[in-house]
Amino acid sequence: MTDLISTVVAKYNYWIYITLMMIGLYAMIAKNNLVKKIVGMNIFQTAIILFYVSIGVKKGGTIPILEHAHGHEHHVVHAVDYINPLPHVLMLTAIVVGVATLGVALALAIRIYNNYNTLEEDEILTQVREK
Amino acid sequence: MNEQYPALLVVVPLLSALAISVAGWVNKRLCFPIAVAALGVSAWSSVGLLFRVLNEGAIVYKLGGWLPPMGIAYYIDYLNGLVLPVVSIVALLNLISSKKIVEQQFPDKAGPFYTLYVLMVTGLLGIVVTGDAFNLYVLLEIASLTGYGLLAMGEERAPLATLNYLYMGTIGACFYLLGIGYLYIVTGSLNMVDIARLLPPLYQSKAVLAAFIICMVGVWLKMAFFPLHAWLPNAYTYANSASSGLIAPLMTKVMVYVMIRLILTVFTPAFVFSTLAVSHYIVWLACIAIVIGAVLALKERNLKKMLTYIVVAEVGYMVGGAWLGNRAGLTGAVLHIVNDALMTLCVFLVVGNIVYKVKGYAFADLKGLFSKMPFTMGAFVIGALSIIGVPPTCGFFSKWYLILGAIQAHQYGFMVALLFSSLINVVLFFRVFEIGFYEPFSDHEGHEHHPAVMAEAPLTMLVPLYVVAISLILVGLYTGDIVNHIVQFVIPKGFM
Amino acid sequence: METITSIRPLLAVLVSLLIIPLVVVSSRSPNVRESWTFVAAVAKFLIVLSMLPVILKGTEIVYTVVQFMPGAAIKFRVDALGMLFALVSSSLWIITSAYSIGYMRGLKEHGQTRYFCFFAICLSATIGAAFSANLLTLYLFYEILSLATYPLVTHHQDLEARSSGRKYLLYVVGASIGLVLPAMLICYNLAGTLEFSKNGILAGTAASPSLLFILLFMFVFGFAKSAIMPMHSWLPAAMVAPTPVSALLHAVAVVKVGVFSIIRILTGVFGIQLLSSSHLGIAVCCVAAFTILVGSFIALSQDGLKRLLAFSTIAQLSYIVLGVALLSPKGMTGGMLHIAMHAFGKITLFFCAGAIFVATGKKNISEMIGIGRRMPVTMAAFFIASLSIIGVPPCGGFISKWYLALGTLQAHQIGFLVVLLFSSLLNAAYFIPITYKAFFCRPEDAMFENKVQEAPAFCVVPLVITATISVILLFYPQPFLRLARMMVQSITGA
Amino acid sequence: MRIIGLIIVVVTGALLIYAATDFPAWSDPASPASTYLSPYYIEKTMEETSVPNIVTAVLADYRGFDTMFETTVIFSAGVVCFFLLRIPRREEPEIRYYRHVLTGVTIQLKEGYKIPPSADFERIDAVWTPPDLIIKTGCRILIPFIQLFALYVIAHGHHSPGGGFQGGVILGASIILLAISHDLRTAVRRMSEKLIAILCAVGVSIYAGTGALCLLLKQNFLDYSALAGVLHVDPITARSHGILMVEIGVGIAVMATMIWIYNNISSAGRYRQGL
Repeated sequence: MTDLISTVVAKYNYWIYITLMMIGLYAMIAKNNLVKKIVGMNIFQTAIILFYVSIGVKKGGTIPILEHAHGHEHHVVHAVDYINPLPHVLMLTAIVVGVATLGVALALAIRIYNNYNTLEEDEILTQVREK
Repeated sequence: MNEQYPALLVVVPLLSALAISVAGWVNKRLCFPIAVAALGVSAWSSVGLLFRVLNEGAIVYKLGGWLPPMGIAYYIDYLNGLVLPVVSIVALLNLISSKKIVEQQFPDKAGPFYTLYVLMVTGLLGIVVTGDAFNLYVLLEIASLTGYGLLAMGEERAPLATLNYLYMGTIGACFYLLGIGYLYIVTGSLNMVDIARLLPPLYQSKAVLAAFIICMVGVWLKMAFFPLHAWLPNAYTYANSASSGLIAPLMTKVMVYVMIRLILTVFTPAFVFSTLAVSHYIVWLACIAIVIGAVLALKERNLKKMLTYIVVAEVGYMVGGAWLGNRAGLTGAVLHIVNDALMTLCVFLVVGNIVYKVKGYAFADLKGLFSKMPFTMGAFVIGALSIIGVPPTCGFFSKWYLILGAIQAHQYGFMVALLFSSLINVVLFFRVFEIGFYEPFSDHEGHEHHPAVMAEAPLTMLVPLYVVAISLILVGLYTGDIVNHIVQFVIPKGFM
Repeated sequence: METITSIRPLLAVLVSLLIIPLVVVSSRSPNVRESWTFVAAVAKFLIVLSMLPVILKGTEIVYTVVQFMPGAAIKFRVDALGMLFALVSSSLWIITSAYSIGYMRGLKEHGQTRYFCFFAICLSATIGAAFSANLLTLYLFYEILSLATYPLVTHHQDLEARSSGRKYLLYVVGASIGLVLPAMLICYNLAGTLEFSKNGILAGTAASPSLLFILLFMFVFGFAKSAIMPMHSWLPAAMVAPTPVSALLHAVAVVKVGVFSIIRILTGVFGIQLLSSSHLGIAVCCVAAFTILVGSFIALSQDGLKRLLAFSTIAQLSYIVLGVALLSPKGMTGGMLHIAMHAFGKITLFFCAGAIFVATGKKNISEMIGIGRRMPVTMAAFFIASLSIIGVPPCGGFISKWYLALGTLQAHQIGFLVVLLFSSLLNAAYFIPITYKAFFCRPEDAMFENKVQEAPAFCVVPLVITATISVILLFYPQPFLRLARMMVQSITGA
Repeated sequence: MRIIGLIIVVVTGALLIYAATDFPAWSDPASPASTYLSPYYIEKTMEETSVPNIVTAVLADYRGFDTMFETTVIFSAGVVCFFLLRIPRREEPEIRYYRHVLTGVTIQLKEGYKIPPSADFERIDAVWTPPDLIIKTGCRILIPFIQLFALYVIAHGHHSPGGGFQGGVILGASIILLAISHDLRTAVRRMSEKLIAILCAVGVSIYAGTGALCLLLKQNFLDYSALAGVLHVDPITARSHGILMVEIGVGIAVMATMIWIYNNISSAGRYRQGL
């Protein structure tokens, strides 16, 4: 039991990201409003960003910017002192992708609204069927 | 310059896309020539790369000069050496054909259209050429985002269909990203070859298993593999024909390439076929995909949508072939990437020509087309025969390998599904031919048809179409060489 | 067996494809267009003929176009059987071309350019199938032939043509994709090659008898062009085509490609050793015998002349299959010889039917009472040709029937001899009354009362020529008999 | 749909939770991710690129190729929004409204009539929005400082958190703030649509062009050490300078694209007064 609890606690970052991701996924599948789906999509993407960033954390590490880098005396850099920079780099990309996708999705939503005067999926489908 | 081909392949279209975007604001007439030149250079370098691979074996290109696991590397072997020319040439041909369509449908937006078009090709080429799992994700997003933009420009229903595609596509790409994250967390690397080197001790890890499943589901979503195909037909149907002519042949095929790449290079066949041993179920799923695709296509009364369902069925061919897990099946799948890209391009170019002239693609619009547009329809017949799988067109030979693989793997269900789909394809295409050939029925005894006025598509649309149609036959005739000199080396040694 | 490599088989195939652009370009001036067809037909015949002496010497001509994978290539091999078939079809194409001109112009048909183009493709495919060295090449040309015939069958572009076209596709293309393709792949998987060989490629493989049985019938029914029951009903439907198409394709080229394919399967893929040891030959014989009898009975009840001829063809094709499946040397010789004998006879009959249609517009036998007074030449030719089909002297058909009958005796299958003889009686029963009524009954239709008025010369001359050849073949059955004997010799090794 | 969604969510979630049990615990310094590649970056960055901010170095140099496409992603999003939304204005509407800035009087003009070009009149669209002086003035004071800060963030990305993306977004936000506090027309008057569109392309071109320059200097694409000869510095410093160049490119591209996307979406492609 203690084992279980300690496992659960030790990996809480994963549980949070999974929860967030599933909230987003559910919204994308089950919501009727197109913009709500877009919001769900963003939560979904953000959950993955959270996951990646949490990989980078290292106990006892600080942000990956070297101290006293340009000083005259030569400092030895220890890898354990700094957190993992790579996930941050990757997530910068993922954030940008998320923003770009959001922009495109909103542009599409505007086009749809112009066509049907609504963003509720069922109402749009009725209109499509009527034509 | 020779050793810089891998960079040129992607960088030239990228820079040209930027130039086109500026040219769109300065002088619209420059956009098209720049685009053609850019894709021409890409096609040239991709063919050059293929020959280099044939002569020297796999090529590694270090971007930024950094060694692979630290930096990003391009990794070109026989597999992507074969796919790259297909992607660039298909894109180039469709580009030439799209000139008139753009002039007809959105002359004001030629600049952004060609920008997006060339960017999308950049993305697709990048996906194929890259050796870094994360870089693949970024390029995948470029190809997808530009793809959404291109597809949404079409009929009234296009934006809605595209938004659905965007939801599914984003989930797919995110799943892929998550899968790569899982691999990263257990191996610490992002380079494909490096991951494959680090993986063997971890084959039993749940994380690797989950990474594989998530990556596969993501890729399947993107390639519209049954039952994740629902977004594809509408998105491709309602788009303008210049865009669907690019995306229908290439997007799904490139994703199949990614799947094969993941199986062969990243996760390695040892893990996928021996440790997992689920290939039977996937092949059955592929059978269902083929049958469902064929049946749904049969239901359609609309040429373009019918073709999109055929695309869904063809995805089943390739996934099934790859998962047969033997030499013949994988050969068939790789060969079918090439062949299906060409076949799909052929029929979608035909649809483009028809839409350009007739302004519709419902069956009712096709009446009398054989006399109205004999050249277009002639090419359509060749494309259709290839999809049906009639020798000597190339479709026959990939089907040959797929069925042979199915027999050798004792997957007779897959064989039956392939034959069933071929027969349904006969029905599908001859139904279209019949409408074009017989209707409208003449009222008297059949003789003395009214000589219909020929209204053929312009030459810039016919020439690419015929290049594709003839290449369907040539690729078919040279299947032996392609298999012996290229595809054979794609498959790892020791593979039955 | 000596072999030489030569490009001539490929040329023989391509020559008719090469003239297609010329035909299309000259579509405005019909005379030029038709002369291209003649050029191609004669050239093709001469190329085929130039190979004859080589073949008669016992040499084979081989040419590989492309190799796809080990044992599967587009490859030509000209042997005695292929030569026999190619000789028949290429020579008859010349005659049919002439007849086509008379028929198509006589009826002022539309789309003549298309017609001549696809006719040329069909002939290419036929010759290609005749010279195929392996199953893959045979399948390739078989499929091309199926598809190229489609626009010819549906030439009239009306509702009837459409429904016939559907039936045609369903049977011919459906069976070849659904049955032949998988059977071929299974063969390839078993034997690792598709090259026809003297002993059969399946001999010595680990195939179980039941698998062999299934494979054999997948092939026999899959090559639906041979019209073996129950895969026959496309043939009567295909009679909506213009008559020259029915004549050359549905009496000679297309249907015989089907039968030819079955012969190749029996002799080259399975091999007579395997067939006789596993008693599969008898099974095929039974199916063929059934087709012969039922086909002849149905023909008895037909009123449409072309439909009658179609059912007669169905029955006659099974003679060939029966002869080869008997596996006795005499029977096989008879079967192969029947390809040629039946071709000359049946094409004459179709030519006559077409000539009658052009001259009078009649399609049904009941309307042709007394027609002999108006068209004596045509009906005389019809009589000679029907004698050839029945198999009585003075016509070539007699020789092949004679060999077939001897073959049944040689194989100790008296039952099939009875079938053959009974079917000949039936043939007589449906052919003789037509001629009798044409010449000896009072015409009911006033138009026959007038004096002699034949169809155009382009129609009549060809049918006279073919009828004459039918007669000559009795007295001089070379080189067909010699080719058939050579083939049988090389298969049986005797 | 809800039930299907629930099933999918439960299945996927279960798979993810199942897999997570095999993961290293949170912030475990011994996890493969922390021990395989990252030590290399942390220890070598300074000597190989002379950039103390490791994230910047990895972003713009080790994985600079990713970042170039990242910039391209945002560029393509801008182009897509423009492509889908922009409605080319062919004809002027029949009735146009102008407001006399000093008095607040609205003038209605029928087709064919024109007013002399003057700063006293501003074009408005049908709805009359009262100018909110406090917000307008507040923003006008703020915007220069925001922009200054943005330039700092871009330029100082080598040494502190920041860089082209962050700075570019802040720069873009300043213009968007102008558009929100005034209206879209004001913002577009400052930065015309054409300028923005060209800046987008120019920004990405700076990045890709730097890479291509390395190519022309006989090195691999994006190998900034090739610039050493041109810049007259040692190859390591050249990498640092190369990073700065691409960061500037990124900054321009991100700024312009943010504004472009905002302009198109907020006005639904009509480029009128916006939100």
